[in-house]
Order: sequence, then C-alpha cells, then structure tokens
Amino acid sequence: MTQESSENRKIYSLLEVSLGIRNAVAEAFPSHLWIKAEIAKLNYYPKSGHCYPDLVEKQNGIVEAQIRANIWSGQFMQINQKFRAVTGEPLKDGLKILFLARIGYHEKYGMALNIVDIEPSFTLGEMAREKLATIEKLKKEGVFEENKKRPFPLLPKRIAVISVETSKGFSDFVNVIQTNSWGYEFSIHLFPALLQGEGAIRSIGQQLREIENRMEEFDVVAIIRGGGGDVGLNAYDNYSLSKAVAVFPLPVITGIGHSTNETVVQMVAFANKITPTEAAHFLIQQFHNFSVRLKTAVEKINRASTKVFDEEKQKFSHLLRFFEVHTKNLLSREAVELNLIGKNLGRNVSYSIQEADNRLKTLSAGLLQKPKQTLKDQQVQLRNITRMLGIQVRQELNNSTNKLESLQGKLELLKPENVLKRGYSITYYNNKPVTDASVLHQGQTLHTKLHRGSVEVLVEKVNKQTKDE
Amino acid sequence: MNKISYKEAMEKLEEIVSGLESDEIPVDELAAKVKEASRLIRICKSVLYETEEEVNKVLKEMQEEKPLEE
Amino acid sequence: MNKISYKEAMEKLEEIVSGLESDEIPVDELAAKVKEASRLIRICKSVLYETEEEVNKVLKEMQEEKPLEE
Amino acid sequence: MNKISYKEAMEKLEEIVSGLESDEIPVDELAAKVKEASRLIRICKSVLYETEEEVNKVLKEMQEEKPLEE
Amino acid sequence: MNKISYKEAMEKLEEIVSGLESDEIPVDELAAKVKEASRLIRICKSVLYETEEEVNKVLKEMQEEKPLEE
Amino acid sequence: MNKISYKEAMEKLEEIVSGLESDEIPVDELAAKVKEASRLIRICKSVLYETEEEVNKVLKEMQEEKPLEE
Amino acid sequence: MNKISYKEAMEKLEEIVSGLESDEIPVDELAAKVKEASRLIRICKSVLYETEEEVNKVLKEMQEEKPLEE
Repeated sequence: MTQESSENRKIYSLLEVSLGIRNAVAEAFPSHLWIKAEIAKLNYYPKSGHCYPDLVEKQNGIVEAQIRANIWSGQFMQINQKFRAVTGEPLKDGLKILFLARIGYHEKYGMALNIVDIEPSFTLGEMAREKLATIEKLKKEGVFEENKKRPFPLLPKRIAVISVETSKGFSDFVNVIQTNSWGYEFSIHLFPALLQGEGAIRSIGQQLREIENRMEEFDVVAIIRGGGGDVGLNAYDNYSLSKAVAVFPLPVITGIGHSTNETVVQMVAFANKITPTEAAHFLIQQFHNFSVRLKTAVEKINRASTKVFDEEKQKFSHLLRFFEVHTKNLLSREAVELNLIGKNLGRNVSYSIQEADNRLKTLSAGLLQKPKQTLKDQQVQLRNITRMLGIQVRQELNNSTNKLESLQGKLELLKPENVLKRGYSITYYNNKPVTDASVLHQGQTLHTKLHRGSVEVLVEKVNKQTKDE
Repeated sequence: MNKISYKEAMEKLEEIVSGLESDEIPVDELAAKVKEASRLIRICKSVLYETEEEVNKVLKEMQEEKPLEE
Repeated sequence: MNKISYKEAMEKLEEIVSGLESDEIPVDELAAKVKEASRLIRICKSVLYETEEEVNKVLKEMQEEKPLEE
Repeated sequence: MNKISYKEAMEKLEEIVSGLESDEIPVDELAAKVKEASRLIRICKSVLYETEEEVNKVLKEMQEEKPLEE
Repeated sequence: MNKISYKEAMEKLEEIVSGLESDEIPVDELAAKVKEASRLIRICKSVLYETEEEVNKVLKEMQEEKPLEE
Repeated sequence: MNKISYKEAMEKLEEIVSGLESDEIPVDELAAKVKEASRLIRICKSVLYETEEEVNKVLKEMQEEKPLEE
Repeated sequence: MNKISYKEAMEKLEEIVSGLESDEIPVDELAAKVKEASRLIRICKSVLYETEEEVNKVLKEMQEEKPLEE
C-alpha cells in the first residue's frame, strides 16, 4: 500500500482503513475474551499508572504470536494487587497470565488488548508447572544435588557476592560480615547483577560464568538480593539459572528473600539462607566452627599437656615414695636379719659352751667315781687275798698236822710194845730175833720177850715150815 | 594453595592433639609438638583474623621456616 | 647430663624399680642405685620442667595473641 | 675395714652361725669366731646405717628440690 | 700352761676317763692320771670360762651398740 | 720298800696265794711266805691309801673350784 | 737239831713208817726206828707249831692293822 500505486486503484485514507479495521475487530470480537499469553514486557509506567504489556506466545522458545496490551491505571492497581496477593509475584515480564480482555483497535495506536482482569491462579499454576519442570529436569540430569555435594571450605573467607551494590540486602550482608565483633576477616568481591525479573537469569548467569573463570580466587558464592520484597522471585525457578547454580563448582549460598515457596535456585544452592543477614551469619558461623575447633585444639593441648605433666609429676612422687618405702623395708629387713643372726649367735655360742661344760662335767663325774671305785675294788681284792692267804695257810698247816698225826698214829700201832700187848712176843737167840725155826736146834736156850717181862725158853723141837704157810 | 595449607594445618593440628590425648607423644617430643601445634594454630588463626594478603604473608613465612609436609 | 632422653631415663628408673621390687639389688649397691635413681629423676624433672616452661610459654603466647572466641 | 662387702660379710656370718649350729667350731676358736661375727655384724650394721643415711639424704634432697609447680 | 688347746686337753681327758672306765690304768698311775685329768679339766674350764667371758663381753657390746631401727 | 709297784706286789701276792692253793709251798717256807705276803699286802694297802688320799685331795680340789656359771 | 728241814723230816718219817708197814724192818731194829720216827715227829711238830705261831702272829698283825676305809 504505497503511495506509488494510487492511480488505478481506490485509495483509502489511513483513517478510513483504520476505522474499517476498528469496526471489523469490534464486529469479530464483540465481547471480552479470556486469553492466555506470556508477558514479554510489562511496560508499566508508574507516572501515569498505565501499563502496556507486550504479550507473546512462544513455542519452543520461538515467538509465534505477539500483541500489545494495555491495562489502564484504574484497573492495574487492583489487578496487580490481587495478582500479587495470590502468586507472590507482581505482574512482570515473563509471566504467563490468563486475562480477560477486549480486543480493540485504535486508529492511532493500533491493535491492543485492553486487559480488564487477570486470573492470578493460572499464573500460579503455570509458575508451579514451570518450577516442577525445572526440578524434574535437573533431577533427571542428576545435577539437582550437585552444589550441595560441593566440599564446603573450612573457612569461606573469600566470598564472591552476586548482588546489587546499592541494595539494602547487599549492604546488610556486608555490614554483618565486616562488623562482626570477633574480628573475622573476610574478603568480599561484588559481582553486580540484576536480581529480579527475567533479566536476572541472564545477568546472574553471566556473573556466575565470570566467577567460574576466576574460581581459584574464591571460596564461596553468595547470591544476595535484598529490599525487593517477595516479588520477582520466579526467575529463580528458571531452569537455566537453576542449573547454572546447581552445577556451579563452588558452593553457592543464597540470601534472596523471604519466600514461603522456595525457589529452585534456593533448593539447589549449597545453602539457602533466606535473608542476606542470615547468609552472612551462616558464613560467620563457619568461622565460628573453625574457631571452635581451634579453641578445642588449644584446650586439648593445654589439658593433655597438663595431664602429661601431672601424671609425670605423680610418677615422680610415686617413685620417691617407692624408693623411700622400699629401701626402708629392705634395710629394716636386713636389720632384723642381722639382729636375728646376733641373737642366734648368742644362743648358739651359749649352747656350745653349755655343751662343752656338760661334757666336761660328765668327764669330771666319771673322774670322781671311777678312781674311787677302782680303789675300792682293789681293796676288796686285797682283802680277799688276805683272807685267802689266812685260809690257805691254815689249811696247809692243818694238812701238815693231820698228816703228821696220821703218821704218828701208824707209828704207834707199829711200836713193838703195842704188838706185845696184844699177845705177841719176840724170841731172841744170841740177842737176835728169831724169825726162822730152821735155824734153831733143839736144846738151845732162847730169850722171849713178852709184853710184861721175859722168859728163858728151851727149844724142844724144831718144826721146819715153809714160808708160805 | 592457601586452602590446602590451612586445611592441612588444621588436620595436622588435630592429629597432634589426638596424639597428645592418646599419650603417644613422649615427653621428650612434647615441647616440639606443642610448638608445632602453636605454629599450626597461628596459621589457622591468621586465616580467621588476617586479611588475605596478610594470610599469604604468614603462610609464606611459615613455609620458609619449615615446610608443613613432613 | 641431659644427653639421656626422658624416655631412656624413665626406662632406667623402671629398671631400678623392678630390680628393687624383685630384691635383686644387693645392699652394697642400694645407695648407688638410689643415687642413680635420684639423678635420673632429677634429669626427668629437669626435662619435664623445661618442657612445661616451654609449653606454658607457647600456650600463653597463643592465648595472648588475639584469643579465640566463640 | 669396709673392704668387705655387705654380701660377703653376710655370707661369712651365716657360715659362722651354721658352723656354730652344727657344732663344727672348736671351743678354742669360739671366742675368735664370735668376735669375728661381732665384727661382721658391726660392718653390716654400719653398711646398713650408712646406706640408710645416704638414701635418706638423697631422698630428702629429692624432696627438697624445688618441686615442679603443680 | 695354756699351751695345750681345749681340743687336745679334751682328747687327753677323754682318753684318761675312758682308760679309767675300762680299768686299763694301773693303780700305781691312778693318782698321776687323776691329777693329770684334774689339770686338764682345770685347763678346759679355764678356757671355757675365758671363752664365755669373752663371748659375753662381745655379745653385750653387740647389744649395747645402738641398734638399727627396725 | 716302795720300790716294788702295786702291780708287782699284787702279782707276787697272787703267786703266793696260788702257790698255797696248789700246796706247792713247803711248810718250812710257809711262815716266810706269809710274812712276805703280809709285807706285800701292806705295800699294796699303803699304795692304795696314798693313792686314795691323793685322788681325794685332787677331787676335793676339783669340787671346790668355782664352777662355771650356768 | 733244827738242821733237818720239815720236809726232810717228813720224808724220813714217811720212809720209816712205810718201812715199818712193809715189815721190812727186823724187830730188833724196830725200836730204834720207832724212836727215830718219834724224834722226827717231834721235830715236825715243833716246826709246825712254830710256823703256826708265826703265821698267826702275822695274820693277827695284819688284822690289827688299821683297815682301809670303806
């Protein structure tokens, strides 16, 4: 419809066409319609209070339809308030909404949807659906817990903060950290970023990549958002941002606001600390923990070394006591033994002397008795000999006397006188006794001696006889 | 490098402490061990209380004195 | 005199103690043994005392530095 | 006089006592033996006494030494 | 007179006494033997007495000596 | 007269008595023998008497000596 | 008269008596022999008597001597 083709054709004025379109549209869409679309850009003008959202419909991220809309200031306040009350988000870029609108065409301003009402529960459902999808996808990819599994540094000393320098949240965070009364020294490096709305996803993502490039310089990342109230948080349910946080090589701490409904970023972050102050305290707490370990170590060293000293000293006093007791025991035992030996010695010597004395006494006693006995025996023997001598001598004398008397007796008998007395006589011839008749002759005178007196005898006859007669 | 240093320092410190607690450290070595512990504690404290540059200085000094790795 | 270590000194002491306990030490050697024990105890005490001094110094230094707080 | 050790003196003493007990010592030598025993006992006592003195001295010294602070 | 030992004296004495007991000593020698025995007894007694005196003295001295504490 | 010992005297005496017992001594010598015996007896008695005197004296002396204390 | 001993006298006497008993002596000598025998008897008797006297005297003397104490 350019100017050059105006000769052969019916030429409409722009207004005519525009009015025609307006009528056609009014005819085609006589009443309000419930439409769902995504707010590409809210285009809220606070001064006028009017809002001119750009609405789109995307498929696989590609814009398939787009239209302008307007919410007049009279309605916007009410709608926005209601929306916010239900979804926890203000109307903002990127939201999917279900709205009641009149399709209108304005000659001057073109096609526009005049939004008169928005159904917040739809957006809520959409947001929830999107959030769920993000969670499921992250889980499916196995990265949901990844950041939580990052080793947390003993001391999160070097903090990369993603925040807005001028925000209350950031200043709260820095304030808590820097004015900690324990003197912990942190080093904070701010990586400024948008923290709300659609822009936050890209902005935060960018800064995360920047931090990752300088990873060695930092211990931990803190995403700090503050002052913005509860609104504008659904960017944190965004898949790409959530994933970026989830797979981030350093632990990420979030302090992005009070939300009854945790965002995915908060879920996957290493630690979700709601407020910047809490995040700061969390970090300080790590210092405390470290400090406690140190303090415990010092105390333990103190205690253990004191214990060692006490025990060793105790050992010394035990040793001292041991030596005291033991040597005393040993010495007194020896002393007892010595005294015992002394006593035994005395007793044994006395015994030996006593024994010797007894032996001597026995010998003395023997000496006292035996010689006397010997002498007595000798006396007895001597007396016996004397007696024997007397007896023997007398015996001898008696024997001799007896023998003599016996001889004398015999002699008496043989005396001639005694023979004659018994009648025998002796006849002599020539003074010789006659014993043989044969020597005699008759007539001889013989002299015969009798016991008393004698006679003269004449031989008358001789009888010769043999001797044997 | 810093991270490793103070972490190692803490581990060594706690090793020494548990050695002390289990009476494994002879009296002869006690002073040396406690000194070593003190050195390690200083490293750890420096991380707590000093600025990054100061910490690096302390660690550098310490490592020049005696390396942590034994 | 401090050439001997605390541990060695203690071992020698314990040797003497067990000798005394088992009555293996003749009276003649008792005084010498007790003297030796005294010497060893003195050595040990001196080592312990020095160690304690040193340890206390280190611990004090440690506490005089910015103390750890909770 | 102290050339002889306590042990030797004790052995000699026991020899004398057992000699006495088994009546092996002739009366002629008795006094000499008892004198000898007395001398040995005196030696032993003196050794014991000296040992005790010395041990006590050592122990006292040990106790008087500046005790380690406890 | 004390040239002869107690032992010799005792032996001689025992010889005499056993001679006496077995009536081997003729009466002629009896008085001499008894005298000899008496002399020997006196010698022995004197030795014993002196020994006892001496022993008692030694023992008394021993007991008077400061006893070791027990 | 005392040239002859008790023993000889006794032997002679016994000879005489046994001579008497076996009638070997003629009456002529009897008186002389008896006289001789009497003399011998007297000698013996005298020896015994003197011996007894002496022995008694010795024994008395022995008993009068101070006995050993018991 | 005492020139002849008791023994000789006895022998002669016994000779005479036995001669008489064996009738070898003629009667005319008989008287002489008897006379001789009587003389011999008288001699013997006298010897016996004297001997007895003497022996008695000796024995009596012996008994009169102070007996040994018993």
